[in-house]
Amino acid sequence: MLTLDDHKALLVKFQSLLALLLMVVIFSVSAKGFFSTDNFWLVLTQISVNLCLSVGMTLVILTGGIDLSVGSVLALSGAVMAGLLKNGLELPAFNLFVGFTVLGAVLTGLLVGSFLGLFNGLMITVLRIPPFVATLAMMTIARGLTQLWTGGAAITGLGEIFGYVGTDRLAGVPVRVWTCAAVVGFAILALKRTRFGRYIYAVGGNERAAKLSGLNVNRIKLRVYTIAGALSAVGGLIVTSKLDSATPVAGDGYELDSIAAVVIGGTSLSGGKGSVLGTVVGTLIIGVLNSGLIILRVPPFWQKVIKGGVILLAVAIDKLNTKEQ
Amino acid sequence: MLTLDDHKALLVKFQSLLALLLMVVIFSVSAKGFFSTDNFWLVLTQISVNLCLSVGMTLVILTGGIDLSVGSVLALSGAVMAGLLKNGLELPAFNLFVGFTVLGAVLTGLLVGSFLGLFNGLMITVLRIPPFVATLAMMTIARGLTQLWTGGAAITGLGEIFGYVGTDRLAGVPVRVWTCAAVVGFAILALKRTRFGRYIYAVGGNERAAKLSGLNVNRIKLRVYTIAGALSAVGGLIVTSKLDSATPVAGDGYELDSIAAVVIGGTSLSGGKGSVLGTVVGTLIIGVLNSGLIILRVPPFWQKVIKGGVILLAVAIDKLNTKEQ
Amino acid sequence: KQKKQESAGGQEARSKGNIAVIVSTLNNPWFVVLADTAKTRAGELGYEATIFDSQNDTAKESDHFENVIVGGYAAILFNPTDADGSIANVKKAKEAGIPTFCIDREVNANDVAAAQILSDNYAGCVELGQYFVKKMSQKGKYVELLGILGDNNTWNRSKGFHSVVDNYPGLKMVAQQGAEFDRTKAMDVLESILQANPDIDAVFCGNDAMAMGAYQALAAAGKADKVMVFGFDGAKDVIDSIRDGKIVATGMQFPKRMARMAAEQADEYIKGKRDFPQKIPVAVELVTRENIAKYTAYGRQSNE
Amino acid sequence: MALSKTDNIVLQARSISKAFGGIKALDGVSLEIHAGKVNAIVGENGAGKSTLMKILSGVHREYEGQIVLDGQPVAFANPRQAQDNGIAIIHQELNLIPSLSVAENVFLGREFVSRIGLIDYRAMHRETTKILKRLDLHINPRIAVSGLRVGQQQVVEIAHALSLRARIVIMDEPTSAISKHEIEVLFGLIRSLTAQGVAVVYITHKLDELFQIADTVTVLRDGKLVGSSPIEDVTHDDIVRKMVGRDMQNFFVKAYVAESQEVLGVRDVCLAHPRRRDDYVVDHVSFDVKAGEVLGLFGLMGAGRTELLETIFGLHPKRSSGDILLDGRKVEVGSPTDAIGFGIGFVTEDRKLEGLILEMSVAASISLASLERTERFGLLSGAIENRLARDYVERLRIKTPSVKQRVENLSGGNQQKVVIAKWLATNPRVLLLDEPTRGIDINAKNEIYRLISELAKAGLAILMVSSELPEIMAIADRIVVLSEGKQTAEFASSKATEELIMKAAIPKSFGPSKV
Ligand SMILES: Nc1ncnc2c1ncn2[C@@H]1O[C@H](COP(=O)(O)OP(=O)(O)OP(=O)(O)O)[C@@H](O)[C@H]1O
Ligand SMILES: Nc1ncnc2c1ncn2[C@@H]1O[C@H](COP(=O)(O)OP(=O)(O)OP(=O)(O)O)[C@@H](O)[C@H]1O
Ligand SMILES: [Mg+2]
Ligand SMILES: [Mg+2]
Repeated sequence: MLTLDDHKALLVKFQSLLALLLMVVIFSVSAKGFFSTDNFWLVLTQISVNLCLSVGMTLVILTGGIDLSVGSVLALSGAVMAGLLKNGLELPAFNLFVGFTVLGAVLTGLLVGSFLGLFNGLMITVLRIPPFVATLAMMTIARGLTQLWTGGAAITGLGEIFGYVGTDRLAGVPVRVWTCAAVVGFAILALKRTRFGRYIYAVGGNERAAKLSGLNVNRIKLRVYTIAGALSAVGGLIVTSKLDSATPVAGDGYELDSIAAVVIGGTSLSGGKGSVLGTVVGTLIIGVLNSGLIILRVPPFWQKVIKGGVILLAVAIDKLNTKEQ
Repeated sequence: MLTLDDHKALLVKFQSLLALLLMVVIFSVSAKGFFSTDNFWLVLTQISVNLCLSVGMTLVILTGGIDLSVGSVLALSGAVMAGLLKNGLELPAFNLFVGFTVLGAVLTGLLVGSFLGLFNGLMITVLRIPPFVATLAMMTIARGLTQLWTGGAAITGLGEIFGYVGTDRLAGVPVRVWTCAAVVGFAILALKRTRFGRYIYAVGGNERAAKLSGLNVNRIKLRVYTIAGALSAVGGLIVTSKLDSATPVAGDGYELDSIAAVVIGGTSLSGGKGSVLGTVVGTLIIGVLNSGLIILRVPPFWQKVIKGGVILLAVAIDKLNTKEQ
Repeated sequence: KQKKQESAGGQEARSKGNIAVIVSTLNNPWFVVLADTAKTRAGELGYEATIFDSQNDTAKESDHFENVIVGGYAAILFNPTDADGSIANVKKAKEAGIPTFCIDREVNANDVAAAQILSDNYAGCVELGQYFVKKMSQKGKYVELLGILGDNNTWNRSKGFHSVVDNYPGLKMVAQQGAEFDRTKAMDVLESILQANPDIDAVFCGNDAMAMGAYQALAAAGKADKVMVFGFDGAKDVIDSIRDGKIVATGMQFPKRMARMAAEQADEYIKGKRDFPQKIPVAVELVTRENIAKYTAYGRQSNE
Repeated sequence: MALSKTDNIVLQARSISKAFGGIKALDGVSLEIHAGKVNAIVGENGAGKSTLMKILSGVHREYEGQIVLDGQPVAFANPRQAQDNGIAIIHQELNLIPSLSVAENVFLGREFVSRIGLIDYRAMHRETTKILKRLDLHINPRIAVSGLRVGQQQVVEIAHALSLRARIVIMDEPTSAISKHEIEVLFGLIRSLTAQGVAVVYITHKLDELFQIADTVTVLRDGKLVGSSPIEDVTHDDIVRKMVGRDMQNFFVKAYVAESQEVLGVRDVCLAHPRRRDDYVVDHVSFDVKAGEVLGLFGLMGAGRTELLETIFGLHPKRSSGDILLDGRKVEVGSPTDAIGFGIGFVTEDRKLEGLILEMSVAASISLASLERTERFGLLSGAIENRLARDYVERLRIKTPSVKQRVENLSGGNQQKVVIAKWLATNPRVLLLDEPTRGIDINAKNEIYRLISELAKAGLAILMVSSELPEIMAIADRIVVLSEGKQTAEFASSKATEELIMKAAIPKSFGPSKV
């Protein structure tokens, strides 16, 4: 039997889904070329990066935190992968040179991302720095490090194999989409069916009660931020691989897109309430909107205005229909 | 007699102040030319815009909300002022042309800013759209409108009188600084000594209790967002006036700077706790940091890394010394 | 590049003064090259140069000018964020007696800058446009990717291009979208455009980063060999791509040449020279598969 | 039952002291907890009961003194360690995660997991249902606690503690939020626990409960231990004397107030259920409250009393129907603002969620609803505000170091007094009280009763919800009984008996707590 909240939750999901379907229908009739298998896959591949970041962001926000560093972490870990793969690692100190295989480079990149996330977590739990500040600082630091590592230039020409994740298909489905699907699947399972997942809701719902029930709140937060960092690195892998190059500006401003996706998906910024499925819908709404407006050939100047308006509408539909606290 | 909490409050303020003083001292000894009257005024004038935005942001955050649109609203109201002043307003529909005096243009710009703020407020209170989404949408919309209004090109040559606010001095003090001083002064008075101010804390502290105590929560929020919009417009006035031109990209990314200033100043993003004085300190910390690093000739890429690190330190000092929940 | 900076720093001992390099953005490799070259050249001439990043924000740029004026710099090597918006800043410097040398981008005012060493974006794109028409043999569908919509160079380039291309009714622009001079955005945008217009023949991009993104999108759609991509800047990737026959043409601007000239003129100014020509146009050269041999990243083979 | 036997002492507190920023909450308190016994602890609001329990259960880490468990000195770094040592606590404030389900809350931190590490919900729901059945709470373990009412949530808290199968169960005012029926059930449970040798520490302000279940009574006053003795050796008055530190006249009895004209009139007031179609939470309720009269509103948990008060106060304009009359004239109460404008005040049931802004000082909290009173030349005057606050701090004997203290740091009871002060400061003509003495010590209770009757004498019309029969029968001039939202009876309190009232209160469709 469903409760008030299940109903609401369902309703919310359903509502943003409604907004999404509405958009799809409108674009399908108005924008020729929008409703096609090609474009279907295209939208999916184009949201894949934002989706990876947003899943991590969802976990973070569910604990009542926020992560502004996802974009820069994406850039740095992408650059690390590209750099190691292209130039290897020189350690003049020991006049040593380390070459990297694709796998080695990718894994190192993922490690870097996770480490940066862990660092966020430590700042937030040990030094008790508000998540907003801690991750904002990381955002600047990681961006600076990226520019230093790349010397401000793009690292290009990373080769076929590395391009696999970003460009290839597996069983007819783009590898990027497989990757996101896996990420989303794991996240949903973890949130719904593991202790860790429930503790995330507990920490976000009532941190004090969580502590009093003996949960190790700090450890939970550490894990969540580390995961967010790792997923940003996955995003970095996808971007770098699909562009066959790592640019120092990669991921600039992605933090807002991803937070937007999460919130449009019905997750509350105060923590404790929300779902990864909602986030998927949120990401789709943004992706469909971007694609549709371009295919409709909306003049560049108008795109922003319309995009903003549509997002307001999409969320308003939710709220109006789930009215009553 | 002071209580535990006054002490704490004091301590917090004192702490970020401490961080600030520490930085000033370090830069004064390390960066020749930092500790000079010239540079003193320079820092003050350079933070003036961020300070205007941040005061509005403080009010918004105290109610438990957030305003991501400050940067774009700054741009649009600035562009409106410049446009009306330079080209007046043509209404082909009524084949009518309206010319504008400096004052007229400025007031209209301020009105536009306030109106956009009010619009934010309505989205948030009436349609119950989460502040983050509502203001994010406004951020995009206002930016688009700015580009439409300016046609993507800067509007320049606005003349002496208009330049007054941004460039001139009054009694030896830059007019920009006077403006901020006034804004800060009013804000502090309002927060500490008026019902409206007290209600802002109440709404942020416990919205339901505030409602049950007969406060008109919606009206309070509406006012706060309108004020934030108006203050963004003031920021727009300062920028446009000092550059003698309104550029369509003005204020891009300012929302993060201003939120950072507020949070570094010790105001909690969950609302109900914080102060404008703290925000002033927060803004100063950022301003001094920027100035110091430049005078120290730190290369741009390193600046980001160091800036992030210092902000972490500054806030960490706070937290460590005010430890004990 | 760290090394370069050290070498510049190494000259401090006999430093003849400070020179500021204020650059519109370091988000784009092209400008990084510009700034680094200016800094290095100034260093070689015995000055201590510092780079300021305006991050495409005229207000930040104005802060930099104020700092530079207070900091007692001898000259400013300046890459403006906005031709109009930056005027006030240059004026301020002039009033403070500090000469400003504009690089690559101009400010729309006479006699405020000591000299303007300009890469003529408009003319460059006119030439590119003519080559475009030739390559398209005067007919076909094409897409234009604009840069940052608030950036006047975005429009200089677009206008220059259209001043030629629009005279040929056979050439139809089926889509015009902004991609913020960004590689990733360009790829995503073009991918979407291709959905509605699978049959385009060419893409004109406002800079090389976008050209690379556009090429990536076409490659992903398996159209790389059917659609011609045109860029602008002369960035490393694009020069290589032209050599590999991936991209058709770009307009070579000479960041290094311009940066060096600016540094040298600043040196002369400090040594007392005053009569600089207001505007020193540095022609943008069309780089194509035919003449690619002559070029390398950001310049000519010869003078590299 | 001889208590001298030391072998059944499981837990000892040795001269425990604890201060909060200068305020000594505990001052050298020693205490012995006996296995298989109900060890009751009583004391006025702010005496230090909860603080002591928080120390015993590992919530507070910093304190002086020593805790001895089974003869071994222990120091718990966190609540989890206390749990692992078999100490469970039901905190005074609810500590539930609103968005999680009942089962998840009951087993928070100790979920059942299958071999592959996934949560085994089937087992958890089964167990939860079992435990809740023992507590006679028949709700679906899958629903989120945010959908429950205070009373039901309190029961879930108890279930949580029981599920720990602890050797020592601390209950900090477990009965403050539940009504007679649940209390009976709880007591039965406590007896079975002690029978199994579990040590129960029981904190309450309802002294008559002591004589039903307590084996020993320990009295705290101002953070000091006053005395500890077997229940047989003490009388109600002894305990009160020890708590208050002076003699106190017996349970307050309100003077009969002469009737006059109606101030508040309620006509056919209905409130539709948030979700269920044509089901009413409040179902055609009508009554009058005269000036100088106290109308008692009784009902079991979930009877709809809170909703009724909320409706009168204008909180559900959309879902409600019927008329509200003031002085016989119909008024439109569309919002709390309106209600306050009409001179209605509402002391809510849940002080933390609805009554207080915890970060605010005592002064700010008291003046919140009547801030205009503290204005001078359009600006707030700290002087006036503090004077106003101090006045009420004295009248209600609120225990706080200063009016600048954060309400967050006041003891539960004192927080409640602050809420009442907030409304008195608005000089209301009609006062709605929802469980006004919940969690308040006997001394303060009497003050509040006296206050209520003073206000009544002064001509206020008072509508008071209470789950405590003796209280309602003592204060009210008339009593209205609600059951499942319907008005089932109305008595003059002189005519009312506990039997009659309970009979009217028990729902016809049985199942005292349903959702
Ligand atoms: N976190 C805290 N910070 C500051 N003071 C506190 C804190 N917690 C409790 N106190 C103070 O310690 C004293 C004891 O509080 P405690 O909650 O133990 O009283 P209590 O006996 O439980 O009262 P009640 O019966 O009302 O619950 C009170 O004066 C209270 O103000
Ligand atoms: N949060 C809620 N969600 C759904 N229904 C609710 C909720 N709270 C109360 N109800 C409904 O309203 C009815 C009355 O609840 P209410 O809390 O007013 O009872 P009460 O008489 O005040 O008991 P209590 O003493 O616990 O406050 C309940 O039977 C329940 O059906
Ligand atoms: Mg207590
Ligand atoms: Mg109730």
